[in-house]
Amino acid sequence: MEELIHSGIARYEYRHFIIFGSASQFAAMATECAGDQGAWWEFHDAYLIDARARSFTRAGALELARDEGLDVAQFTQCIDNEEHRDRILQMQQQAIADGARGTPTFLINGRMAARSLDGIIEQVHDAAEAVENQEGG
Amino acid sequence: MNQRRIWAGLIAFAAVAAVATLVAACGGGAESEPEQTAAQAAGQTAQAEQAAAQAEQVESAEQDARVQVVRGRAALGDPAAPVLIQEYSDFL
Amino acid sequence: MIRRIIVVVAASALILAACSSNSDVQQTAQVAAEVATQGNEQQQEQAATSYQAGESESTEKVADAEQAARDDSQDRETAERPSNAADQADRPDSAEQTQSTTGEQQATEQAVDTEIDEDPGQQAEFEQEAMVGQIIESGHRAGLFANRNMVGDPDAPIVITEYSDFL
Amino acid sequence: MIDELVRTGLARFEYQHILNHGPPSVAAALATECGGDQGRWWDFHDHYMTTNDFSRDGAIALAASLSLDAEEFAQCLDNEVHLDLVEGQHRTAAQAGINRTPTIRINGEGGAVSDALIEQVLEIAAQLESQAGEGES
Repeated sequence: MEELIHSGIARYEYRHFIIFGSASQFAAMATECAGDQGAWWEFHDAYLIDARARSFTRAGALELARDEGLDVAQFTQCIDNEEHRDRILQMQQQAIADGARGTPTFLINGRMAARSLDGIIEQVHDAAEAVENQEGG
Repeated sequence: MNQRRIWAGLIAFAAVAAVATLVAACGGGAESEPEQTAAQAAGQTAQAEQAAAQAEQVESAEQDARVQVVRGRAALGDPAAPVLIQEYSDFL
Repeated sequence: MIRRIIVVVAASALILAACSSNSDVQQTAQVAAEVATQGNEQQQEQAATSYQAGESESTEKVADAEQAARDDSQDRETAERPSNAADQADRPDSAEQTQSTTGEQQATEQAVDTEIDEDPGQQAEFEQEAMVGQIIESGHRAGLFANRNMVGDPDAPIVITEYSDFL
Repeated sequence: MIDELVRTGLARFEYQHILNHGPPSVAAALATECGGDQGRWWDFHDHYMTTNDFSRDGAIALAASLSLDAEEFAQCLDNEVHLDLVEGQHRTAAQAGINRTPTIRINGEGGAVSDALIEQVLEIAAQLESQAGEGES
């Protein structure tokens, strides 16, 4: 997957699909609030790669924001006012409309993809060819 | 297996591999003229190594820059890339 | 997903323990529900912030103002869906009976609950963190897939099918 | 135990509807399937495992609290869109001699719920692990 992105064939988008309840709903909102200050990926990695339960709490998220040098006041306001709640809800409904029923679900150019990494890579190459043929034709 | 951990590993591996291949390629070039005197040859390899080091810095800076550009908000990769991969997921 | 699976296990265990004929099952479910609702008042805090999939109004808030708002929404919620709040309060006890490992963790959590009482928000945050920690530790995130009436990897070699009636 | 088997990927867990109590059983099953259309199957399942409110209003209230598309949900309920599905599952179970609930089957075998059944799961799991072991070494 990494190769596809670095070679310029594919671009990648992460979209929230909350099925585990308020803990991950909160983490998604915190990540979007961090994204407002350009630290989306730092929060994404903190939740997915460092994976500390603490960051799923409000206090933990504020610490994370401080560590990333963000404007904590703005960050706190963004979380408490749930500024991104509707956007995340929209992604949720779009996910269901696109047929996602569990996580992770991958879509390649809008079409549901296989759940295995190879299946995804194969489908990306097919999609790339399809795009070329259209442009070429 | 957890795709995200594999992915993080892949990113690191790709960066290291790119730099390593680059250094090997530049290093090889200098030995192609055997008949010069040892001093000249030694001088040239020193220059070549220096050039390689600079090139390496420039390349890795570009590489980093490319990776930086690559990480938009919730997005990775060249926005003009023909294929879009979307992952619907949950942090838990 | 962990919550759902624990419920499935807890619910089937509840039924296993009581099940000779169907009617007993119904009584036990009702008894459990009543006990839970009586217990609900003291655990007001836990039910309000416990693990409610998609319940956005019960997201974590510490300030007292939100605290009061949440208590009102909690009362409304209890009025509207008493069983649901009971369902939350009921789960930790039944989980204790059936699953020794999570049971122990829940037992220690219960013990800790009684000590930190002064700030309910902070204590609820502690519980949330403990519960999330359990999910992360359980390697739960290794691509568990939930699709309509199926939980788990579709390519898993064993299929466990539960034929059941909601009544 | 089932929990562990599912999480380690050895087993997947499926639920099949049995409609032993007429209209309320059907109502709950239909509501769950309609919730499933919008990605919330398990939320309805959890709810119905510990409630005795099988009314249409109860289902509508739950759908609302999960911010589902109310109109789509109500139509799905009233048109009994999934009636064939739930009745089909009940019939298939009856044909296989299953009428007491809950009955748990492992890979299609086993009668009523019993410890022997749980043993059976562990045996199958052990066999598979040893086979997997031979495959790798």
